[in-house]
Order: sequence, then C-alpha cells, then structure tokens
Amino acid sequence: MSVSANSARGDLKLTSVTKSYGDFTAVDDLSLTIPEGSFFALLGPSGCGKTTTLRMVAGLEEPTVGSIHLGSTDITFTKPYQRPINTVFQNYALFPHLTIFENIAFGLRRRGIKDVDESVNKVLNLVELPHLAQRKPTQLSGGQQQRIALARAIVNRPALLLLDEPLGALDLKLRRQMQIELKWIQKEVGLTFVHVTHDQEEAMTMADTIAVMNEGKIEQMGSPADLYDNPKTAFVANFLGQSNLIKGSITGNDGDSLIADLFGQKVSVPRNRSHADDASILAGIRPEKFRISLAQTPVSGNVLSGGKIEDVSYIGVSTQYQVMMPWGQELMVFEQNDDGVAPFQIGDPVNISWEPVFTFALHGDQDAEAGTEVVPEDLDEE
Amino acid sequence: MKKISTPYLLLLPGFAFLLTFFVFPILSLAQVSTATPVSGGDIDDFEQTFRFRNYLEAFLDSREHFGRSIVYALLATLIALLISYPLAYALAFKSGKYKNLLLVLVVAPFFTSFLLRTVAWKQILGEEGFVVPPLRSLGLISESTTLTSTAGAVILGMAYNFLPFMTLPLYASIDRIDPRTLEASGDLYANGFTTFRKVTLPLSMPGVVAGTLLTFIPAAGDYVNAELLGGPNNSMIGNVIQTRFLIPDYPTTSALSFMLMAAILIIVTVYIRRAGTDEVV
Amino acid sequence: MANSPKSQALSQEARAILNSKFSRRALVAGAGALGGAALLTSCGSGGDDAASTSGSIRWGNWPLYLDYNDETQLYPTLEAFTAATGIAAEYYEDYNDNDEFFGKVQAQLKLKQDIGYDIVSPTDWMAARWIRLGYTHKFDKANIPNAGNILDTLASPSFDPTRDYSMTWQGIMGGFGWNTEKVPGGVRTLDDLFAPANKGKIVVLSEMRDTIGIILRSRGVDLQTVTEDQFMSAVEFLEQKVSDGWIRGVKGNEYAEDLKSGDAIAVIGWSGDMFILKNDYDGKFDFAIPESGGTISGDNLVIPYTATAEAKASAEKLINWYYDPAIAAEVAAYVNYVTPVKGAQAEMEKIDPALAASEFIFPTEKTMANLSVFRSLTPTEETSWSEAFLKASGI
Amino acid sequence: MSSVKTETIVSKRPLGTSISRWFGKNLIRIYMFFAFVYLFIPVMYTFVFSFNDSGKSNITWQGFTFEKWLNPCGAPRVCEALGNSIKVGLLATIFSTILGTLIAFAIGRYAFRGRSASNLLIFLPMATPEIVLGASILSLFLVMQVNPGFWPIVIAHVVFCISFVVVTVKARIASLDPRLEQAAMDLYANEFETFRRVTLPLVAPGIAAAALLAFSLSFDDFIITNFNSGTVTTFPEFVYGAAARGIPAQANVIASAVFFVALALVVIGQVVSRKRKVS
Repeated sequence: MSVSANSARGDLKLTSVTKSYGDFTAVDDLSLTIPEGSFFALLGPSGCGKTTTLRMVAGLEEPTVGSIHLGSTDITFTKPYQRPINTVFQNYALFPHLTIFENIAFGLRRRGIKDVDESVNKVLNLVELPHLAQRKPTQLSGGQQQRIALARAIVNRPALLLLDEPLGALDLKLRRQMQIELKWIQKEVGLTFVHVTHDQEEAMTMADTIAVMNEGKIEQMGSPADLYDNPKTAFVANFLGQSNLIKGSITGNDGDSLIADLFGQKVSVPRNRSHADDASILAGIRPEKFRISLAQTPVSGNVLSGGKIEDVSYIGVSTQYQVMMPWGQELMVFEQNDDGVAPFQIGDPVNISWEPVFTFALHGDQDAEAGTEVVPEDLDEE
Repeated sequence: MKKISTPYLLLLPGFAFLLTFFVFPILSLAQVSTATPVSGGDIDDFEQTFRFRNYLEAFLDSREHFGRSIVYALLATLIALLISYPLAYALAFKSGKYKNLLLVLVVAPFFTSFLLRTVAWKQILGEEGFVVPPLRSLGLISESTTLTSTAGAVILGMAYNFLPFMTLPLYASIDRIDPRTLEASGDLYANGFTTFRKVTLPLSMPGVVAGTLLTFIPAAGDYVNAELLGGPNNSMIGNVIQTRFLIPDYPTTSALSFMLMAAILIIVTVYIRRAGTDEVV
Repeated sequence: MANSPKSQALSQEARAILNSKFSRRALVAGAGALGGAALLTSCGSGGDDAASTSGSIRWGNWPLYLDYNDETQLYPTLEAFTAATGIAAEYYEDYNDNDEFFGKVQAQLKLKQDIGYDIVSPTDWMAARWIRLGYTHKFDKANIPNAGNILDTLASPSFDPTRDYSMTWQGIMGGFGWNTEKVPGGVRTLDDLFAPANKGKIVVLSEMRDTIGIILRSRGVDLQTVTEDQFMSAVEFLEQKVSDGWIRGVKGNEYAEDLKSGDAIAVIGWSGDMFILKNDYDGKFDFAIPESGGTISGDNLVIPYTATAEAKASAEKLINWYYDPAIAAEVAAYVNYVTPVKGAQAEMEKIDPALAASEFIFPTEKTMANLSVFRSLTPTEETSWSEAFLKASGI
Repeated sequence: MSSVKTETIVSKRPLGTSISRWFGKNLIRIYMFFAFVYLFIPVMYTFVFSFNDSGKSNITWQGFTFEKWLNPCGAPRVCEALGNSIKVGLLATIFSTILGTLIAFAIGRYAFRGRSASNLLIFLPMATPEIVLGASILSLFLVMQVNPGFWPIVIAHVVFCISFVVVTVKARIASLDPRLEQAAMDLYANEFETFRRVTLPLVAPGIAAAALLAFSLSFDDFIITNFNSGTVTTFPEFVYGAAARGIPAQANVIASAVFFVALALVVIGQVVSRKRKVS
C-alpha cells in the first residue's frame, strides 16, 4: 500500500480547528503551529480537548471545521494510515496476539517493507529491550510495554510522533526515568514529538514548547520558563505550579513599573509583566519568591504587612507557611531552609516581601481560583 | 456515507436469511392462527376467517398447561440458578490451576446426547432404578410413591438439561469480578453474607440475567422432559402444541405458539426492566 | 429348519436367502436384535446403480415389523423380493405413530409433493383418512394377483370395501398386558387393570380406538355402533383415572419399554409386542384379550398418490410378494401379529408348528368372535372425539 | 498469613469446632464436588450401559461386554444417523458462524438507525419455543415446494444457531479495546488490513467459542429437526425413535464416544493454547 502523504515533512499547522460533538465543543477554533524537530507539549486538565486535538492530528477524528497541514500537505481528511504520523497510545495498545517483534514490525510490514529485522532490532536496542523480542505484551512490565510502544512508533521514522499520556500508567520513579529517556530518544532520532499530558511537571521536564489548554482553547503557549515566570492568565498561573493571586487595582506609574494598590498597600509591577488592560488586576507572586520577616524587621522591595503565621509545614528542602493577611486571604510562602534562620512559629506576626521584578499582573475579572481545582489524576477523556 | 452503510452491509446476509426463514414463517404462522376448519371439509382443510376467538378458546382449553409451563420453567430456572451460582463462583475463585479443566468438565456432560441423558434419568429414577428400591426398602417412600412421572422429575430434568445455559454466563460474569473488591468489602466491615449480597451478587447480575433468560426460555417451550420424565398430569404447553400440530390442528397450535411467545416476551421484558439491565442477553 | 417348497416366484437367490433364516424363537434367543432397520442401501440397492435393478421403492413402516437377520443385517424376505423382481427397496422404520407420521407428511400430500415414501403402513382409521382425502393411488389389481389371499374378515372394511386402495399388512389385537411377577393374578377385566395395587403403574395406549374401545367393550358397547354419548362417557372414565393418578402414561410403542423397566406393571397393549416380551423374558409378561372383548385393527399397505407410476407398479409388486402365503408366514414368524393372508398357517406349519398353533398369529374363530373393530368415524367425529381423548390423556 | 498464626494459637480448640471450621472453609468445594456428581450421573449411566450385553432394549443390566464398542455401527442406521448429525452440524456451524459474526460486528461496532430493532430480531429466535420454530419453518418449505430433508434441517439449524453466535461474538467484540484498531490504523494498516491483522485475530476466540456452541446446539437438537427432517434421520431423532422400542446400546457407545472425543479435543485445545502462551 502507498502512504501518499508519507513524504510530507515540515511544521505541523492547525488552522481554526473546531471539533464539536452535538452541543459540546471539545476543541474551539484552535490555531497552532508546531515547528519541525521540536518537542511540543499540550498540557491541560481532563476534558480540556488536548486528546481530541491529538486524535485529529493522528487522523482518528475529523475536525468539524478547520484544517490541518503537515508542511505544505493538507492532511485534514486523510486516513490515519496515510499520514506519516505515529502515536504512542495512553495504555500502549500493544497487540496482545503478536510478539514484541511483530508488534514493532507491524508498521514496517504494512508499508510493504520486506526486510524488517535490522530496523526492528535497532529500535529494540535503542529502547534497551532486545531480549524481549519473542515475548507477548502481557508478559512485560508497564515500563517495558511503554518502551515497546515507543519503539513500535519510532521504527517507522514518522514526521511526527504523538504521545498520548504515555507515562500515565507508570509509577513515579519509573515515570521520571522514562521522561529522561524520552527526551534523550527524541534528540537521538530527531523527530517532532507532540506530547499530551495533564502532568505539568512532565511537560516542563521534556518539552521545548508547552501549550496550556483549557476548555477547548489554548490559554498560553511558550517555553516552560516563560509560562512559569510570566503566566498570562489565572488558569495558567495556577495550573502550572502554584501562585498567590491578590486582587488589586493600578493606581499609577513609576517609570517602567506600574503602581498597584492591594488592599491599601502599594506595590510595584514591571510594566512588561502586566497582562491587564484596565485598572482592575490580579497581582501574582509565586510562593517561593516571597520572603517572610518578623513584623519589626525592616525589609526592602514590595512589602505586604500585617500577616500572621497560620500554619507551618516542614518538608525538608523548604518550609511552607500559610500566612493570613489582614484582608482575610491566606498566602502561601515557600522558604528555602538554607540560611540558618530559625523557622517562624504559628501566630508570629510577619510581613511578606519580594523583589518587584517577580510580580506579574493578570486581568482582574478572572476567577483567582481558576486551574486550582482540577484534579489531574482522572485522566481518561475519551 | 460509507460509515453509515457498512453496518447495513454486514447485516444484510444474516438478516435476509432470518427474514426468509424466521420472520416470514412466523408471520405465516400468525396468519394460520385465525383460520378455521372449512365447514364440511376434511380434517386438514382450513380457511382464513380472522377468527381471533381462536386465541381465547385455545387459551381457555390449555390454561392449565400454560400455568404449568410457566411454573415448571420458573422452578427449573431457580433450581438451575441455585446449583450453578456456587458452582460458577467456585470455578471462578476457588479452583486455582484446575480452573480450565473444571470448566471443561462443566460443559462436557452436554456433549452426550440430551435425549440419552434424559432417558438415563428416567431409568435412574424409575421403579427399578438406583434410587426408588433402596428408598422403599428403608421405608422412606411408600409403595405407591414414584419419582418419575411426577412434576418434580420434569422440573429436575429441565434444570439439569439447561444447566450449561445458566452456568456459563454466570461464570463469565463472576470471573470478571476483581477479587479485591470482595476484600475491600470485608475490610469495610461487611461479613461474608453481606459481601455476597452487596458486592458479589450485584456485580454478577448481568450473568444472572443472561443465565436465567437462557434457561427459562427453552424450558418454557420444552416438551421432551415432560414427555420422558412426566406423567399425563404433567403435560406442558409444548406437549400440547406438539401433539395438536400433528392432529393436525394448525389454528389452535399457531394461536398457542403465539401466546407462548408473547408470554415469554412479556416475562422477559418485565424481568429485564426489573433487573435494571438493558443488555439483552 | 424346514426346507419347504417356496412360491413359484422365488428365484434361486431368494431361496438361498430364505433358507438361511432363523425361526422367531432362535432370533429371540440370539438377542442383539435391534429396533432395527435396513442397511440395504449399503448393499448396493440404493436405487442409483440401476444396472441390476428395475426400479426402486421406498417403504416406510413401523419399527420391528419385518423379519430381520441380525447376522447379515438384512431383511430376508425383502432381499428375496429384490432378488426375485430386480426392484431395489429402501426400508425405513420411521413410522412411529399415526398422527405423528401424518402430521409430518400431510402438508406435502396436500401440495402433491413427493413425501419420500412409495408405500406406507397406516392403521385402519388413518388409512381410511388417506383414502377419504384422496391421498392414495388406486391399485392396479393385475399387479396383485395374490390379493385374493386376504382373509375374508378383512376383505371389505367400511373404508375400502373392495380393497382398491389398501391391503392389510398385519392385524393387531388390543388387550391387557401385565408383569406376572407383580400382578400374579393377571389382568382380564377392566377392574383387574385398575386394581389398587396397580395404581400409578398402569400405562394405556395413545391409540384412542384401542384404549377407549376396551373401556367401551367392558361396558358392553358395540364398537360398530358406538355413539358419541357412549364414547364421551368412556373418555370421562379415563380422564378421572388419569387425574386421580392411576395412569402413569398414555403412550404409543413406549409402553413395552415401561413394562421392561418396571415403571409399568399392567397395560392396555398390543398382541405382537406382548408375545415378544413373553418370549424374551421367559414368561415374565403375559397378554390376554379382555373377557368383555378386545379390539382388532389392521395396519395397511397404501401407496401415496405422490408415488410415480413406476414406483406405484413396484409397490404393487411388493404387496403381491407379501401376500404370498409362504412369505407372509416368514414375516408372521418374526413379528407375531395376526397375519392377513390365507394359507399362511399351512406354510407356518413347515417353519415352526408351535407358531402355527399360536392364537396371536392365527386366532381361532372363537378368539376372533371376541375381538371387534372400531367403526369408521366421520371427519367431524374424528376431530371432536380425538380432541376429547387427548384432553383426557392430559394434553 | 494471619490465619496461619491464629491456627497455631488456637490449636487446643475442641475437635468439633475444628471440623466445623474445616467445613466452613471448604463448603464451596464440597458443594462443587456434589454439583459435579449431579452433572455426571447420567453420563456415567450412559457410559456404563454402553457395556451392557443387551438385546434390542438397553433397560436392564444383562452382563458386561465389549462387543458394542467393537462394533458401534452394529445397530442398524445408528452410524448413518450419526453421520447425518455431523454433516448437518458442520454445515449449520459454518453458515451460522459466518452470518452471525457479520451481524455481531454490525451491532457491536456501529451505531446505526435500527440497531435496537436488530437486537430484537436477534433475540426473537431465542425467545421462540423450538416447536414453534420447527413448525413454522416446515410450513415455509412446503409453500416453497421444498421437501423436508437434509438441507431444510441445515437451514432450520442455522436459524436458531445465528442468535447464539451473535450473542457470543458480540460479547467478545464489546471487550475489545478500540485503541488496538486505532493503533493498527496509525501503523499504516488500512481498514481491511486492520480487520485481518488485528480485529479478526482478537475476536477469533469468541468466534471459535460461538462455532463450538453452534455445533453442539445443532448436534443435539431434536425438536426442530424432527419437523424438517423428512426421511433423513439424525442421531437425536434416532434416539427418540428408538426410545419407543428400546434404545440399542450402540447409541450409548456413540454418545459416550462423542463425549470423550469432545473432552479430548477441548483438553488438547487448552494445552496447546497454554503452550503457545508460554513459549
């Protein structure tokens, strides 16, 4: 059989893609370009539309509206087997009736390649499981199955490799190890990887570029550091790591900075880190950027005073504090246990301070809790 | 377009076959059910008169047999369930490495001819079989008490003959239960019986539904067990249909057949609703 | 073995086959005789190797109703027929019940489609139905010169006064059978049958005319003139006995099996079966014609009108063959029913004098006087009476 | 683990209690044993009486003989009947498995208008008493001017076997992970190849089970066969007909032999599939 679009290479481009099931819109007017050779992650909670997006790229679903291009080839309506795209499925989907060898050779044989031994053995060596070639999938551990699923996909040298929550079924330690291996393999074979996950840590470890999806739309896209340091929405700020978001309003200017009023206390926000378009804002600071000092101690930078320690959790590398502010909001503070200062006690009156440059400002009419309540563990969004 | 037509293409040959050899004959049977003998004609002359009273008359004449068929079939189903459930449970959870062997043994008796096995029961339970003489000499049953030619023999015979239809679906659904859910139930303060009632039984319900249906339906229409193991006071509706068909009394047998089908369908529908599963078998 | 001169029609081969036959008693002793049927097809007489045959016929008969040799697995008289005439015969023992057989072939007969048989053996009343419905061929008597051998008593039944459509195969006496160990006093009256000790172990025939006929005769009713009221009253009697649990079964041929297994100890049964049981089990079973009178009926050879002209002619030759007294005696020695052929008794003398004296096969005038034939019923009577009988028997 | 400990601690428990505890623990195994005894009584009876040195009737024990086993076709027509049953069974199995599997795929795999009506049509033959089915099919053949006989039996058997095939195969299809087929499509297998290389091999055990079920239903059917057989006799018909006049011991021989052959086939199948799994 011929794979008509197999020769297609280049960037993956989604243009205004929408997928609806009756009244429900799973993917809403999504446009996206994934550069060739990149490791791209689609990150979002269950039901955000990331898997649907992936399935449309794979050809397992057809978009209701919009088009998908690989390089200059339109693949919107081509069959899965006509696309130079392979997928590592969520539960691996290894063929239980075939040996590992035949599982890996499956795609090669379908493309009419007669001599598959060399390619299969090579890729088995790459995933370091050459001794399992004659086993059946059920005789393998979860980690081994995952590597075989990967091998089965990359042996075809696809233009694009899709990974659908590939590490979801693995335990934490194995997952870490696999994350590193995947990244290494991606560099080794030089393919474009599109990785769908709900696990922000996994996405940040592996991807060059992350697109955070929520309710069928991309909230923000960028490098992991970008997304973390300078989130543009409350959802991204909360879903990717933790954030303290404090309601306030812009009251003035000071050179490159804006002056914001947070419940009567003035702080400065770098102008280029403000994503608000009117006076009402949510001022955001990551918990590890905060510093705590006893109320009498003088401090520099942005200061919020009048706090009181509500709770202390010692977790080895750092100590986490819950600080109750005068306006009734609890702020989260992570302090590194590196300066020998004795930990604060519950009930201590404290001030909170930080370098103004770490402040970001978000549009004020958002839900400050967006992205915090999603339970990332219930994966399946079939 | 292609996606829509595929299932119809797949259905086509089978349904064409069923339409020709099942639906059409059943409809022509329906047509015969309202016919009447030609007046002055001979024994096998009937004409269509749309006499729906045939149904009422057939029912009134055979209401005892209908009642017997339903009661016998229900009891046979219940007995088969009582025998099969622990058996299926033991096969699924307590048979260890002999599971497959035991499963084969459950099915194996049914490779021996159904009629021969029924005749075997007739001999075993008969007057000079292995059961009656010892019971008589021990004084447990009187000289005139018999085991065959009784309702009990018919019911037991049906329970026996349709047992695999009960055991296999039960086994299939019990085998699917994760034993950890049973452990969890024990962990959550349920004793053995409560665990069974609240966890095992609900989880095996699809098997219970399928098994009881597959046993009840053939039992309700059966006549071989009643003929071989029963007496003249144990005739079921199947015996009536069988005998009257040969007389030949086609209108009555057709009407009885339709009422039997309807009764089965009603019972099955109510039962499926009650059991709360839409899965038809 | 008597080596008697056979009919002129017998060829050398037929003679050879017949000479190797066993007497009925020898057969009985030999055991292993089975509910048998032919493997004639395997003997090259399947009909398609026409080289040595001139036509073929398919004969559907009751089980155990034709002489059979266990050793060779052949029907000696039928083999002889084929040898003599070149007509191959397929013999089926699948006529188990009059109603069942009619039910199976009725629709085909009505549509004039081949029913798969060229000659069959319905009982009198069923033969009457076939003839009445026009489902039988009229004989070409020229092919049946032996037709004149039929016993006078059987020569003109009401359903076929000139025997143009049917010839009796065997006569059957209906009476009482019992287990002599369990019922040492024997059964000679209806009261004997329904003695308290027999309760629950009585089996009666599903042939209405025999069971109800015997009840009727115990009440002094003439079966030739029986009225609807008389009939229905007898049916009520039976119905009461059934619902009170006296009767274990209302059955066809199975009653003999019930006697053997001990499930039945007293029955209304048929003479030939009981004779065989009596012999097989050394007197453990016995048979008697009721004191108040028994029934007699016949099974008849008829040719379905779906048979081809060629098959019809062959069937007529077959009927003629079995109306040869010597052949009839051979059959009677095996089946032990009343033979309908004049002169068979004389032939039987040559085979087995004891059998020639048997009341079962050659009933005396006195015995015959105590047996009567159930009158022909109109279609309406047939329907309503058999319906009432079925109801009484639990259907 | 803990139960082992408890047992050592309570080793002085009175004997009666230990026995009742043993029974409590093994009750279900004891039950299973008795269930198997119940299942096998008639089979044992049939087997034992295949050695009966009986005449034409096999009701009372007459003495032991191997003769019937040495000459299983000794009873007239019994082997012919067995041959017919096997032929009918094989043909009915082939046709009903093919037709039923197609239907099962349609119903199990696609959402389409009329799906629930299709389910009903599949259920109806199972809810139809055999006697009704047998009688109505016969009347059709007569209208069509087809004589009862070999092919009518096959067709009638296919009618009631289809439903059982559909139900069995459908269950297997329902338990099939759709991602496996998607994976195949993803790996360059077109629709046909996906079916041939992935779907079919995975559903095959279900189809095999369905075929086995169809064969055993067909092989053992009496009621429907009796209506449509004409002059052809199947093994169950032979037994039924013989039951009136005495069932020859050869029928027991054949039934027992069928039992052992089936048992052997299934056991061999199990062993082979296990070996294949291990290697």
